[in-house]
Amino acid sequence: MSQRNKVVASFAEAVRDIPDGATIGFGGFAMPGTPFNLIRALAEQGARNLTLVANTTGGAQQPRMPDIALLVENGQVRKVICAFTAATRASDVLPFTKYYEAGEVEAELVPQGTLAERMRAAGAGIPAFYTPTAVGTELAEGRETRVINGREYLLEYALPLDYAFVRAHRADAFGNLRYWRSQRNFNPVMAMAARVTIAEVDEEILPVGAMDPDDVHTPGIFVHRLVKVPPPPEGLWPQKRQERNR
Amino acid sequence: MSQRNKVVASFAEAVRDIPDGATIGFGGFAMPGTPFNLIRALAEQGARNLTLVANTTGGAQQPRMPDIALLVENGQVRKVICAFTAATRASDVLPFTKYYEAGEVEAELVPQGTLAERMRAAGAGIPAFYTPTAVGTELAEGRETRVINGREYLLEYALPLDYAFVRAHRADAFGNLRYWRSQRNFNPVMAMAARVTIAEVDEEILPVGAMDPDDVHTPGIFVHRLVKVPPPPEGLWPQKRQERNR
Amino acid sequence: MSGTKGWNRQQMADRIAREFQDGWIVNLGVGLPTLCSNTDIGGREVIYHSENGVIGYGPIAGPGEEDLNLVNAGGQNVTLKPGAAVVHHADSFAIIRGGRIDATVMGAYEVACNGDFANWKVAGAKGGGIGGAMDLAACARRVFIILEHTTRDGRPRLVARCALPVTARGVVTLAATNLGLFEPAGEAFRVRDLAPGVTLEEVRAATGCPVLA
Amino acid sequence: MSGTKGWNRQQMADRIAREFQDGWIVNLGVGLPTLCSNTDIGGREVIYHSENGVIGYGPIAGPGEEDLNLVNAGGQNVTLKPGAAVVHHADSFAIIRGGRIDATVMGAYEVACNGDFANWKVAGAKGGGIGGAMDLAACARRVFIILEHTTRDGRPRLVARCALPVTARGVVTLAATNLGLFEPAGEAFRVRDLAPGVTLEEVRAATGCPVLA
Repeated sequence: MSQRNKVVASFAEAVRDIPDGATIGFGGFAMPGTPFNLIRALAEQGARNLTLVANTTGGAQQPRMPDIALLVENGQVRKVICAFTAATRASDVLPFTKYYEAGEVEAELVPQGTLAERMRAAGAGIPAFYTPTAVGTELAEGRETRVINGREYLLEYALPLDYAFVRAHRADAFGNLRYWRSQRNFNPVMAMAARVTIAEVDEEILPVGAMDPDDVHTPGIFVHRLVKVPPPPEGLWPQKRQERNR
Repeated sequence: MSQRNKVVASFAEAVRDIPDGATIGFGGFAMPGTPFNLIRALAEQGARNLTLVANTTGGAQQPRMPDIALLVENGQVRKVICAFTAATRASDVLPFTKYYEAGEVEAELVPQGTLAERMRAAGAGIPAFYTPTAVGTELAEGRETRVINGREYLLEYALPLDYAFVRAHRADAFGNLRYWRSQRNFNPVMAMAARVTIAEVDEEILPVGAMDPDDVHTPGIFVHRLVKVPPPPEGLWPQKRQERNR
Repeated sequence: MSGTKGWNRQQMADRIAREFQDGWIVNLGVGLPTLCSNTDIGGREVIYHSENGVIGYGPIAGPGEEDLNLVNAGGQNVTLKPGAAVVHHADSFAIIRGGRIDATVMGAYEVACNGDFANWKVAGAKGGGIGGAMDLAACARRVFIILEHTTRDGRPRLVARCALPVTARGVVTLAATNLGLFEPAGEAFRVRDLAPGVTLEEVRAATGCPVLA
Repeated sequence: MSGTKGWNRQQMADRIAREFQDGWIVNLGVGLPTLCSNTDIGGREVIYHSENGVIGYGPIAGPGEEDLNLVNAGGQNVTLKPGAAVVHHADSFAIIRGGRIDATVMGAYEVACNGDFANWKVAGAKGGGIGGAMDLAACARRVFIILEHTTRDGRPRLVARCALPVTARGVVTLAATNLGLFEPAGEAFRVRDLAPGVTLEEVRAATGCPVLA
């Protein structure tokens, strides 16, 4: 393991091989844990016809950051799979909405816990599972349910990813990762679900052996490429949120 | 959270309320992570008609330690749910075997990964899931299977626990736990699956706030009672394994 | 309604927060529910859980105190209480789906007296904003809703049956509005509390289904 | 068979270990398979995974070097390599079931030329010892078996169909015995290697189904 160094010199190199049509998961919940630098590199790389999996369709944060809304605006996206496909306030209009309403991008709306569990299932070799979430709602219409111990559950299928883009706080060169506070969110689950996981990392990447085995959040066997995020302004970092006027 | 102190003075007090007929999960894989002290206290407490969930039926380790075989020999057990209900070498005879062959104790044999996943599912509110494990084997006979994307899977149900007995390395008084190396094994999963989790802890229990939130392996919301393991000989600790002559 | 009677936003949240019992694990939704964390509930300790895996968060971080990698479900920078722990998203929803959340507090567009409620999709919208609401609604032990009693144009939000797509069916424990605290009771709401100066007749006039005293 | 020809236990393990490619994640079962970690495979690095959640373990701990809270799947105290990580049991089997194990090596009572094998239950036993074998057999990318070619009383362990309850069906990649290395090929085994001094005729005489050169 000590010889296997997964560090890549640039974000461009880390995303170079992503083909048109790939399914990519993006960690992040609000600013923390969002792989802004990899997203920007993917926008520059230009792969098209992508399916993107993330909590939201992006574009709601102030200041505006490179999130998946950038890829949508860039014409690279065929479909998004998200827990939010519209703003929570009817008065807000997201960048995504225009493309969605015009039929230029498809969307699959998935409850947040189901979204996380579908990726966890993909990573865990579980092809399908039952959940109480969304039973009796529009999302369950026409879909398979099952009564178990007197309660009705909805059948949900695993959601595997071709690539996961994650952001971590600390890494060793083998790809063992640690996250800081709520930076963790979807990142470990997406790393499990993906064939190839690419991590952007806050801190200098440590030599193999520098991380205690009990302190690892995402084992290196799930991680394939690592890029250190440069200091600003070259690298993108979470910003202090600006409250919008309403 | 700071006021909520879950430390209990003795193993006897920690297990006092366990009723006849309870379903109890026991962490541990070989010596590491096995709650020997809680098991000994349960043997002294005397609850009967118990269903026990553990990796093995116990009794195979040298030196012999209080594991679930002790509870079986003590006549407290109705059923075990384990990944091993016989020795892996035909020449070995486990303490459990005599009771099982005499029909005094029932056994449900479950593949180890399915066992872990059934408890994880219980903890995660997933009532049932599909797995490729055991398809085409005697364990799948007469049971429900389903073909998903061309592969056959077996339906497995969640396995909830009334109590989990776990062993951890470090704890704070709120019940946040850390494990040392392979002590972790089934313990976090059983803590998730149980209504009441009781932890025996290697180190002095820390004040609330002394553990970094990113370093917690089992969050305190899953843990209800904590007992510090005294030094030997009063407290039971993993022993150096003695190889048996064969 | 007059602007001087009934509860204001903080008072609605206060009324719900007073239901919290010592040791409860509570998930507060974005918006009005967040105000529950301001309520003085005496010596009772509540553990706040957020969908992104934060267990035991504290007040919103003050200026200069923000950790930009630590937010609540609304994306606000929060603080942590002693004893806090962080888990990943699948484990966070394992906590929710596994029944460990004693109470969830959410906003809504509509609550029906059969316990249904709607809060993820407005009429005519193509998309929706579900977030963790469906998981929380289906799985938390108690679902508390905070909402204005009527829409801006005066139509009732407490109704016989939801007109909008529901978030979950039959799950609402209590709904707090500017007029009081109400419990779904099948074919009617039952009044648990009236806000100061509000009469039962006023509530009935502003509600889309029968209201029991 | 003569005691002087064919492979001994370590040589059987060596032959399997030489199949390991650089960067593979490998799970070694209890007993004979453990010997694979003794094999010199040159500059190739293999990551050993154990069912109890240890990723990247190293050699068995020497006297005085043991960590009593660190064991492999056989309960032996092992060491860790740099870059090791520990996960819990559900995550450990997520790694297995999720298809991340490049090869699993197990012992067996019987291997059939259709790729079935049996290693968890002996004839007439009431219980069985499955452990992680069924998960590994169903989900690892390659299943390597190490076993003596015949039972102590000379009956073949490489057979047309398993008589014992199987662990998984159609999954065996290669089986190493004291006589050589064999690949299940449907209605026959195909010889990949003969051990020194062993003839094809000897193999055929000791095998319960056709053997292809």
